[in-house]
Amino acid sequence: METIVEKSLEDIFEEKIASEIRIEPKDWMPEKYRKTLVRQISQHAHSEIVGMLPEGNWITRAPSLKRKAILLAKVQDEAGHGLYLYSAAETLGTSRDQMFEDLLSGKAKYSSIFNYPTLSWADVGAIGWLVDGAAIMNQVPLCRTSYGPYARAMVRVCKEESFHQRQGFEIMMTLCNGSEEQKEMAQEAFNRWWWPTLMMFGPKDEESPNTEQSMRWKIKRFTNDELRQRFVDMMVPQAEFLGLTVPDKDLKWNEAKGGYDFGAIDWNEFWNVVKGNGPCNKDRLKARNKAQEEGAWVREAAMAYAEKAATREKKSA
Amino acid sequence: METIVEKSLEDIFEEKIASEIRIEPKDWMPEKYRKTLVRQISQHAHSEIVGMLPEGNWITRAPSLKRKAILLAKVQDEAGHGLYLYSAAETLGTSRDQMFEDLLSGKAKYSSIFNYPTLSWADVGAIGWLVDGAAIMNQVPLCRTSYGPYARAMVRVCKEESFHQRQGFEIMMTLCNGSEEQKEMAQEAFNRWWWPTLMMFGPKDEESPNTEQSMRWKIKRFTNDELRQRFVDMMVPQAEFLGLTVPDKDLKWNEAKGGYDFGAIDWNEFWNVVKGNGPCNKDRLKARNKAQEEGAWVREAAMAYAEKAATREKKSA
Amino acid sequence: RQLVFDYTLQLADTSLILSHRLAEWCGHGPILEQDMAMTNISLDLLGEARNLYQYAAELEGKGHTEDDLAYLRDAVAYKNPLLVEQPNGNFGDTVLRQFIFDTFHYFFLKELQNSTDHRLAAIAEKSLKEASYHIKWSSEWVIRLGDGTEESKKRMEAAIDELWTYSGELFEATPTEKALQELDIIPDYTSIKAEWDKHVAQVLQEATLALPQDQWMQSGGKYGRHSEHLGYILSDLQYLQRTYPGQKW
Amino acid sequence: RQLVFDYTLQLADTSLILSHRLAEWCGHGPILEQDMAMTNISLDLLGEARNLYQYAAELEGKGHTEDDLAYLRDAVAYKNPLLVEQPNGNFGDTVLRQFIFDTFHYFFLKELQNSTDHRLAAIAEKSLKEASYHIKWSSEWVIRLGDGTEESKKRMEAAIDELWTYSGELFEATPTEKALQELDIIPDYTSIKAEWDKHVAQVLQEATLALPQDQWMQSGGKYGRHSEHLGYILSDLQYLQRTYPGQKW
Repeated sequence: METIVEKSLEDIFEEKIASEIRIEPKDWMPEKYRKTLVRQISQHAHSEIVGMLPEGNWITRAPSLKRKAILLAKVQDEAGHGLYLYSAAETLGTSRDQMFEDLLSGKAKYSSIFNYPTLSWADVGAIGWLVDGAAIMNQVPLCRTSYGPYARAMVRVCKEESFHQRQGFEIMMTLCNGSEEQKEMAQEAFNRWWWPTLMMFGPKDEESPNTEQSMRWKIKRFTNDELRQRFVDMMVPQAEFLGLTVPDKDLKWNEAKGGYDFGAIDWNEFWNVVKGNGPCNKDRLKARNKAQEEGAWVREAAMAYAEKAATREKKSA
Repeated sequence: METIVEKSLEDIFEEKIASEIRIEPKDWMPEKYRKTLVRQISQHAHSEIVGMLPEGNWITRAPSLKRKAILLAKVQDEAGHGLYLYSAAETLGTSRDQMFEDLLSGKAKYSSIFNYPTLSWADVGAIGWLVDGAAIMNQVPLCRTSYGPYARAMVRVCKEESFHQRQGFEIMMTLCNGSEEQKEMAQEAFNRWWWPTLMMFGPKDEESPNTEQSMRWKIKRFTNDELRQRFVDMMVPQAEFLGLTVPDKDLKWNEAKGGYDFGAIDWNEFWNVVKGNGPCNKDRLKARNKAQEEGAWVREAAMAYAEKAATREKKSA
Repeated sequence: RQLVFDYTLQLADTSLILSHRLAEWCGHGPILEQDMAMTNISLDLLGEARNLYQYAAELEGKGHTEDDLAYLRDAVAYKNPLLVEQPNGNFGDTVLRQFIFDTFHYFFLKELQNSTDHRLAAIAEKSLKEASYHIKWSSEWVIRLGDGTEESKKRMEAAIDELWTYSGELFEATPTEKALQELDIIPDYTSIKAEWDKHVAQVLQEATLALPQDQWMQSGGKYGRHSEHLGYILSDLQYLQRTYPGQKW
Repeated sequence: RQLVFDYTLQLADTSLILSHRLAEWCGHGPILEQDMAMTNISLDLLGEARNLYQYAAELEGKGHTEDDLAYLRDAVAYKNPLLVEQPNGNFGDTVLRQFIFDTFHYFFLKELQNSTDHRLAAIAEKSLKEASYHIKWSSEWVIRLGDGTEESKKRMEAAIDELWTYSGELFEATPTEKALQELDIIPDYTSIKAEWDKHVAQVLQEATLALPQDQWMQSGGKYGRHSEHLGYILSDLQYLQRTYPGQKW
């Protein structure tokens, strides 16, 4: 009996997927679909939160009041994205506290790109331009992802991200139109961020075992390599426009495929950073753990006060 | 019987004082002489230690490698002076730990001058020139103070202090021969430090109840006002040489007394800072307490290791 | 004009430095929502500072920009009161610093709206909306932490012990301020102090925290006599402008 | 010549940054005598850095001074290994950072004395005396804290956990270093590494601390790819030179 019901639930689910109808929190869904989503959404949320750190590193040193305001607002937006995404993941039955704990213990991952340090002001531009650019490339298709709350969160996120990307491009442009020193600063940052950004799309398709299932469930819409190729094709002309040299001697236009061929990615570095050996993995987790530990008394006090206030209200009612 | 012995001990003591023979640790001395000395020497030692903080504040920001080296060495010398002086006080039967505790609890005092902040590089010059200058004025006579270990410590201290004072003067001179901005920096620092430096000689003679006894015991050799007058007479020509304006509109040469008349000191400010209300009293004690607390485990470990090592040595002997 | 310039700069410095301190929390807050709230306040104050610096630059009439005024003056030229440059400490310290300032800021802006200097009045009007949110936020947190757990109460008591001494300077008029008060360009501080006292007493009572006794009040910041903390703020704040002078960013 | 210039600068940066970190302790040490000892080491390293910057300025031949080289280069131009820019942490962290460096420094200088570059050889000879005191100081403290109390042992284990990953870079030759090794201007790192291993193993054993397993080694500093800490060091270090350019001090 139960098997039949289950089967028909699964059929309904598959039908919805097939006809591009969104899955909503109360709908039945396969356990693996739920798990995949929780993993992906929380990872995405964690990336927003950890992603506040490298750029946040330049808030106190931003070179003008206007840039400082823009940067502050941007980092704040990232906190907001984290909030939307944690909420979306919570609709799948995992609490924010639980997700936080997994982040802090190192169990959950976040985008490896944030394990690289920001060493100059140009890095703030490079992150906005390249990293947010890659993020958008990944995220725009997610606005049509099959899980409703996730898709809706992504719509809001993408709108702001594309704004951030423009701001990053503008920083790079200002530097590239500036003094020799500023141009060098921009190029130097570009050199450091280019390859790690390409790694943001994840391992090569043949080494990405989850991709197929995710595509069938319409969580993902394109493969890693497809998105990476699109990104390169979009960014190379922008770099040329800025007068920056792409740090890849193998890069060249391939007329046949209508796209760029590019050099081999150092997958050792990628896996190494994923494993925890990036330049900043330790620092990032340390910073988040510190915030969490030092904030414990605040959260406890807020809770205690809320309880007292509720009791008082009940009494007076 | 005992009274007679005591009396004759006191006679011996008084005779030594009268004939300028140094009192040594094993000699008998009146309890009040001992207490006065412990208070004065430990206060002096504390001043050296707390005095490391305002200048130390500029070590990371010294404007040239040479200045940085000189400043580092100077602050280190102050630690050294602290050590000599604590040792001298220990010969009177009070341990360094005890003295430290009194400093940290706020029970013991240190020179109020160190409760003012260092706000620009010129402050490092001003402290060397003015504050060390005043310290020397106070300390040179102490090289002939009646208690042997104190007098000997002061000989070493004074030698280094006069070196520091020259370095401070040199910083001021460089600034005064520099750009407009540097001259302003020097004048601005001079304005802030002049009056607090005059207060370093302590309250007016008529309000300094301990002076008389200390002079009889030849712990002190000159009164506060005498030393203050000497200091003013020495510094005014130096300020003129530097091209700095003494921030005292009442300052003028008094031919009759062969010295300068100078304006009224704001004794309210003096007593207020002594009471703990100076701009940095809290910060200074906080810094020292922090060092002490955070160093506790180190001191414990060093002690534990020393004990283990001693035990091992005994066993192997 | 010189007076208004000096004073506008003092207000701008005050908002900028407090904004800077709050911005140091960004990404390190105890709760995501409060991280965002502090950044919000920081952004509001930064916006206010920019309006003020722009006005000051106009008053000065030497072709300087807001950035010249913010990035090219050394510590002794800064005229913010000592309160706003105090280190963040823990979240409770930050909340209390904010509470002391926000309460002043709110009642002050309310009056400044009536300034005979129309530009200052306009800036005040614009900032008041934000300031009314700030005073709400910090008052609520003082109450929440004061009447929260035993630990949070202790921390708030320590924060009061640490920071109260910097509250007096807000109401201590410098010669510049006195002159402007006589010209009705800025409000008298007496009535603002009375409103401040009232609100503070109310909130502390609700927070079950003791109102501090009269005590010695530190001052000097408005005269450029700062704590040793400001220099470090400026060496970060100004680093890029100083290192690469005269560039566009 | 360019190679020697680049390398001399790298050595100078290394000594300067570590000296700077140690100087941060001045006035804040756990024991007065150790406060003085750390300042001593800081002063020695600063002296070494100055000798090296002076030599580098001569090699460069552009009329720059030691201060130009130290105060007017931004973070990516600095070439110190990551180890020396790591924050001081607690006293145990500082001791361990120093121990890792001192051991390298001592054996390195010993070999550098034989450099065919006579100037580097002379600087090495001069610094070696000091370095032999440094290695003694930090080795003794590693032992004392490792074999002290339970707490001190735990802290030293944490320090090892934190800092070991930066030890490898000291022995990782950059192309510049490789070229200079071939010219016998600087020593091969293989034999130095062997001596380092031996001394470190000995000291850790006496300190009752476990020798860490082979692990991932961070690098990048020698190529200008630093941690985020260096920028803050430089904004303080360079503040006055940047704020008032071209002045005498």
